[in-house]
Amino acid sequence: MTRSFALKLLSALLVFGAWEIAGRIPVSYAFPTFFDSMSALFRMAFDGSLFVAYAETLKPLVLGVAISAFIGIALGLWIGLSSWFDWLFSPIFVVMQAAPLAALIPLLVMAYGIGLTSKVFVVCIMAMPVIVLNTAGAVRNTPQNLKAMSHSFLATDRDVLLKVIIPAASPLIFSGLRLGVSAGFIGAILSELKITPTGVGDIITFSRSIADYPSMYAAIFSIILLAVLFLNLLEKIEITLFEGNVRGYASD
Amino acid sequence: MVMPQTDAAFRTDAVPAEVAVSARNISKTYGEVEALKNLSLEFPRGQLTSLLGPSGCGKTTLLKIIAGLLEPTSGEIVVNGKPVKGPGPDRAFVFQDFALLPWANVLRNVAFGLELRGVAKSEREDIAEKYIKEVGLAGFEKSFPHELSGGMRQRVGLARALSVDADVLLMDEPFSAVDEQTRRKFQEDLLNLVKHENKTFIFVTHSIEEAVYVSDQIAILLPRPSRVSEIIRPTGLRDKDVDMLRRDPEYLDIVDQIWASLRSYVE
Amino acid sequence: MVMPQTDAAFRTDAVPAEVAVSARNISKTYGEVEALKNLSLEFPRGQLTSLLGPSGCGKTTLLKIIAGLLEPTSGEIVVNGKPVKGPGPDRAFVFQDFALLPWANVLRNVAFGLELRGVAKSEREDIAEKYIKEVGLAGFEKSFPHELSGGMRQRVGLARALSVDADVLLMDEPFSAVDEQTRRKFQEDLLNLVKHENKTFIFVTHSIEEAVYVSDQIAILLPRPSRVSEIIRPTGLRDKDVDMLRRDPEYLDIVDQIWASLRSYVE
Amino acid sequence: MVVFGFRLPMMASLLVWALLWEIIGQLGLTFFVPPLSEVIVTLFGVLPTRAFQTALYDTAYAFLAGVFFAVVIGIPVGILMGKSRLLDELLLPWVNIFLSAPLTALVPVLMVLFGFGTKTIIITTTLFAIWIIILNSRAGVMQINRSLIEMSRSFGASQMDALVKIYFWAALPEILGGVRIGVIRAVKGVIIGQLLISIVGFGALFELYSANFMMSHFWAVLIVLFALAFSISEFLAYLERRVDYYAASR
Amino acid sequence: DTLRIALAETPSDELAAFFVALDRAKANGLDYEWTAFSDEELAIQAVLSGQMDIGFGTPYAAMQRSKAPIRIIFQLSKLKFFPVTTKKYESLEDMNDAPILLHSRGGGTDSIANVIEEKVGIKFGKRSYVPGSSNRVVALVSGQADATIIDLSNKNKIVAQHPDKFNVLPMFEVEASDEALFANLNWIQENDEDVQIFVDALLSTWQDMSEDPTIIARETDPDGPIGQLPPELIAGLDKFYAEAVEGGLYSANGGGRTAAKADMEWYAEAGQLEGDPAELNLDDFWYFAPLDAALEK
Ligand SMILES: Nc1ncnc2c1ncn2[C@@H]1O[C@H](COP(=O)(O)OP(=O)(O)OP(=O)(O)O)[C@@H](O)[C@H]1O
Ligand SMILES: Nc1ncnc2c1ncn2[C@@H]1O[C@H](COP(=O)(O)OP(=O)(O)OP(=O)(O)O)[C@@H](O)[C@H]1O
Ligand SMILES: [Mg+2]
Ligand SMILES: [Mg+2]
Repeated sequence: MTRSFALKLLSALLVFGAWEIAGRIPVSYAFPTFFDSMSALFRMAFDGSLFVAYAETLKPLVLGVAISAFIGIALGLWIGLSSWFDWLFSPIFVVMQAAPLAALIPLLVMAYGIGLTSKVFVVCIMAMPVIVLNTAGAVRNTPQNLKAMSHSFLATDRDVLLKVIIPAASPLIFSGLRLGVSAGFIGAILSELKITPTGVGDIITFSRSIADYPSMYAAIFSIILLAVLFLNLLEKIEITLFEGNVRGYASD
Repeated sequence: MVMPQTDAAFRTDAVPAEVAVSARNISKTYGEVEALKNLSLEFPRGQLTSLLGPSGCGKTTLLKIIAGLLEPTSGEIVVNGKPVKGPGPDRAFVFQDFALLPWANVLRNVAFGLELRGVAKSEREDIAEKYIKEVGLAGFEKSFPHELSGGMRQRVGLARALSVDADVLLMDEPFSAVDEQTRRKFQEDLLNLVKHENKTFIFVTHSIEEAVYVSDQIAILLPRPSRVSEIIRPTGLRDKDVDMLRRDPEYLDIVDQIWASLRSYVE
Repeated sequence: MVMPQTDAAFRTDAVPAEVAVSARNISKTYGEVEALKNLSLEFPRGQLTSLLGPSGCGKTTLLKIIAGLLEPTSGEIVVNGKPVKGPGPDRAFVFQDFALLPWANVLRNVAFGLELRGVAKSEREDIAEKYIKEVGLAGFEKSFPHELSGGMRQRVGLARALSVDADVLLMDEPFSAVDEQTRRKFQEDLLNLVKHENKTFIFVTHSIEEAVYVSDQIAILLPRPSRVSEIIRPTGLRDKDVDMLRRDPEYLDIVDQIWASLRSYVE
Repeated sequence: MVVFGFRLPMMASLLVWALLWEIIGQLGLTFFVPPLSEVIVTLFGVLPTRAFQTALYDTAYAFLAGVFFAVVIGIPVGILMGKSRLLDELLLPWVNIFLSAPLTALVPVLMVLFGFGTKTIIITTTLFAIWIIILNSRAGVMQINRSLIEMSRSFGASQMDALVKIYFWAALPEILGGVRIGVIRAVKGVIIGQLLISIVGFGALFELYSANFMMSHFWAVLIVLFALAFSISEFLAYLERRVDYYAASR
Repeated sequence: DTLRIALAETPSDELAAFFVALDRAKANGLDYEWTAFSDEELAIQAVLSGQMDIGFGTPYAAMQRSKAPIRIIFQLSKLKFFPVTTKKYESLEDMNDAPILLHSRGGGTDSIANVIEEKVGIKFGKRSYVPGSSNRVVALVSGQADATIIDLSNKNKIVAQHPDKFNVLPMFEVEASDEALFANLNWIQENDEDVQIFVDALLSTWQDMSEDPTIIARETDPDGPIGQLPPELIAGLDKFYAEAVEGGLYSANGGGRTAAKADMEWYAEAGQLEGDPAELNLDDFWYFAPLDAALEK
């Protein structure tokens, strides 16, 4: 653990160092240094504006991600289990994946207004397809002999689903969730950039329009930080839920 | 050692033993491969029946059909008078490839059958603990399958099947990976279950010696497409001293008889 | 039947047999579990050595260490005078769990060892065909592992190991899932290889009978943490008629001796 | 989907959805959804124009290049990460960061670093597609059966052999799943790139049509895009089905 | 070498005049290429970082804050925006406490709203931000909002499509720039010939257009980016430019010092420039030489 922490620290140092240097050259007037961005971040954190912004941003994000995770996994399981459902619905998710969201935003505004609903919708469109498609794929690949075993011990369909299919599919479900969550973050920001600038999206657009680049980068940095923390949390959940699935690395 | 065999033998001779499982005209083809062809066989209640036959002849297939895991291409299985439509609580299966959940530890794997039957956690773990001790895995409750040796994995699968306390036990080469010592113990345990709990065992093995020692009846299967070629009912062996059995002429005669009949069909 | 055993026995008695593989003070711990402890054992060239021991005592572990697949915690393995650093072309392995490529058919699986050694396609397929026939799987070249029975899968793994023609064959319960008939044939084939090609076999089995019949030496391992407790060298058995062996008092004496010594250590 | 023993192609269900669309369009609920028939007429009007063809070319080029890099880099990186602890510890935090970085917000940084041309659009496309490919390959490798690895080592497989002949194949069902999703995401990536970085290709058409409320034009281009995503996804699904025979018996 | 132009939107009818000017410049030997960016900020950043030569927009904040030596050389269009409301409101005075949709915080429409508040003496209610005039039109038409401020062409569209549903409230004149051309000072000085050709062409086009708006449609190259637009859009060019000229969207003399002064006041009021507008030095923001020279001719 300490070694992996040291490695993380080292690679972080390298990257931030490179950022600082690039900012000092500078590569561009629009590219602030690492320290400028961090001080902007601390300033926003201390005057509280960052937290106000996050209170705003997290609403559609958390709501959308939660909806996508629940409905997405459920739909994914269903699609993976029923060829009929697969036939009817997986094209929709392929289309959703491919839909150029940024161009569709006027449509969303039309349909759902400029409030929370359309932002939640954007987050869902971004997050759900990958969760659904990954889950469905993993379900199809559940080891046959384990299914036979649980049938012989009288598993109900629900048991097979909960106790065999889901644990066996969990590595892929979680990688789908990770992507879904991060896509949700993208969606939340995108909706704040494109539908109505509020929250962190507002900090980004506003500081960009007044050329306060350190604040803009600080906002981007903070959202990435948040997303990474969130993904780590997800990984912890995966490890505690499915301990035996972590069989380590093939090289060990 | 007590004498379960004599009981069974008695029953067989006097009143015909009640039939627990019967396979009627079972055929099974996998695409091109004809695994079973018109196989019929009866398994009396409270007795242990062994299936002996060349590798790939369809023993696993037959067991899975009895378990309700595979549909026969034709024919039907009747368990306790009812035709089999799928898996039931009256049958438990020991898998040839163990079929352990890789993400669950030994305790959970053994308790899994009970878990599926909705037994409460503390209760099923107590039962599982007991069977884990019984198969000699005490101390490995928290290990994961990939941390166990081959034989230990097999014993996990065995403990799982025993713990659900089913009427009919379908065992597909259940002792193939354990040492002779342990195997002997398990055989004894099986015989106790047959005698005291009136359980029905359907047992696949490749060891003629094992079959002769534990079985009430031995069904010898032909190579693919498989039918029953012969049924042998060893009697009066179980009451002998196990350690002396190896030199017992009666025992050796039966082994030789089976050996000869297997060979004649194979060659 | 010819008499390989007498040759070996002769060699052993007169000139000490050359050592092909030697394990020196091998210890291995997995986290908490101490599998092997200070185990030393020599495997003479051109002989078949069996490892007998309770399930979970560390036989697979020892084999994998010899193969160079696992690092011992301490001690070293010397093969043909050179310490083992990793896997080498001089050793081939038969895996307890078969380790077949599920995406490849029988032909490719059997040829896979040769493929990794860079043998041209047509050549390796010819060799593979030959061994597939030898293990009795002719006609199943195009089948995939999931379409085979347990014993058939095991034979694919066996054919793969044989086809690379290595000096030392490490076999982890190679016949556990095949019927006695086929097993007998394979045993004969092994003895031929030992005799005519001077190959060295290290063989894990749970069958005392099998060990006694095929081995030049039998190493009996203690339960975990494992050391060699005894080495038994059966002599003069292989020249007897196989079918009569079962009743041979000499054979039965050795079996009983091993049985007794295993039991004394286990209990 | 099999009906009466006949395998209905995946696409066929789109007909059901198309019908639904036509009905909604005919009902005239909203001017945003013109009837499908009208969209198709427009589509055939638009197809031969030079503006459309250049856009198609620009988009397809950036898309294919982006997917190419995502696949060629993503699969090996994912496999290596699943295989080696050191590499995984080094890279995983960054994979997570890039994965979670709101790419739209990162675009300014990308532009500073890579300029405004097709190059940046290709990079954006790659960034959309690559992470799922990496993560799925990694997940596939991490659940690989250890015996297979030991087997290949015991037969003297080199590192390269093991990668190409064991890891890749054992993880193939997951990898293909990842590539399929990655490719579909790349479609979105290329459009977002075209909209955010410099407005070219289909992105420009979308912007133009939506800004001027030319909804049937808008949907016509969208259909072309969906068709693109669909045919590629179907092709990969076909490959996935070809490895189905062993996916569930690993 | 080639002049690299950073547009802040995709070529559409509103850019037809600009492309006509580019064609004229090309005829005089100017070699150029253009890239369309999705918004003004990106175009500004592209010029700031030297990846583009000339950009489209009003980068006053960037000039003052990041101390980048960029200067405006030509005013392309004025901030002609129109308060459009549902029938609920009749005049600006009615808008006290009324919620309103604007482009973005600190953007042009936001500053217009500020100035309206000051001049009319009202206070708008909650300001919501929806980037893109067309998106705000959508919101208005679908009943998501009652009031917004949109640009000329969208105003015309909404009036044409829903003649009786919306009011366009009367507004005072605004002289400040919406779009202007800017570039790095160094670059301007090093490429003064190209810049001159370009500004000459722009000025002549703008002057010709203010006399006869139909020249734009006539001079548009059918194979150029405008000519390739859907025929529906091209058909509307004459009308668009007639209305634009009439509505005073373009100043025929390229803006110059008048525009610069108006900008100082406007953007200081809007919060994008700091300091007293009267004390700001115009030469820190504009570079008048090419425009002056063009006007001389
Ligand atoms: N990867 C591992 N992690 C932890 N413990 C392990 C691991 N592999 C093996 N062990 C332990 O090491 C001991 C020896 O295992 P090994 O597989 O060598 O036994 P074995 O003699 O081959 O048994 P069997 O006859 O059942 O195959 C066992 O107790 C097992 O639990
Ligand atoms: N899923 C399948 N698809 C195609 N053929 C199969 C399938 N499963 C089994 N078979 C074939 O059916 C035959 C019988 O297989 P089965 O597993 O029942 O044999 P078995 O008697 O259990 O053999 P063993 O003793 O080796 O385990 C074999 O020839 C095998 O090739
Ligand atoms: Mg079998
Ligand atoms: Mg073992």
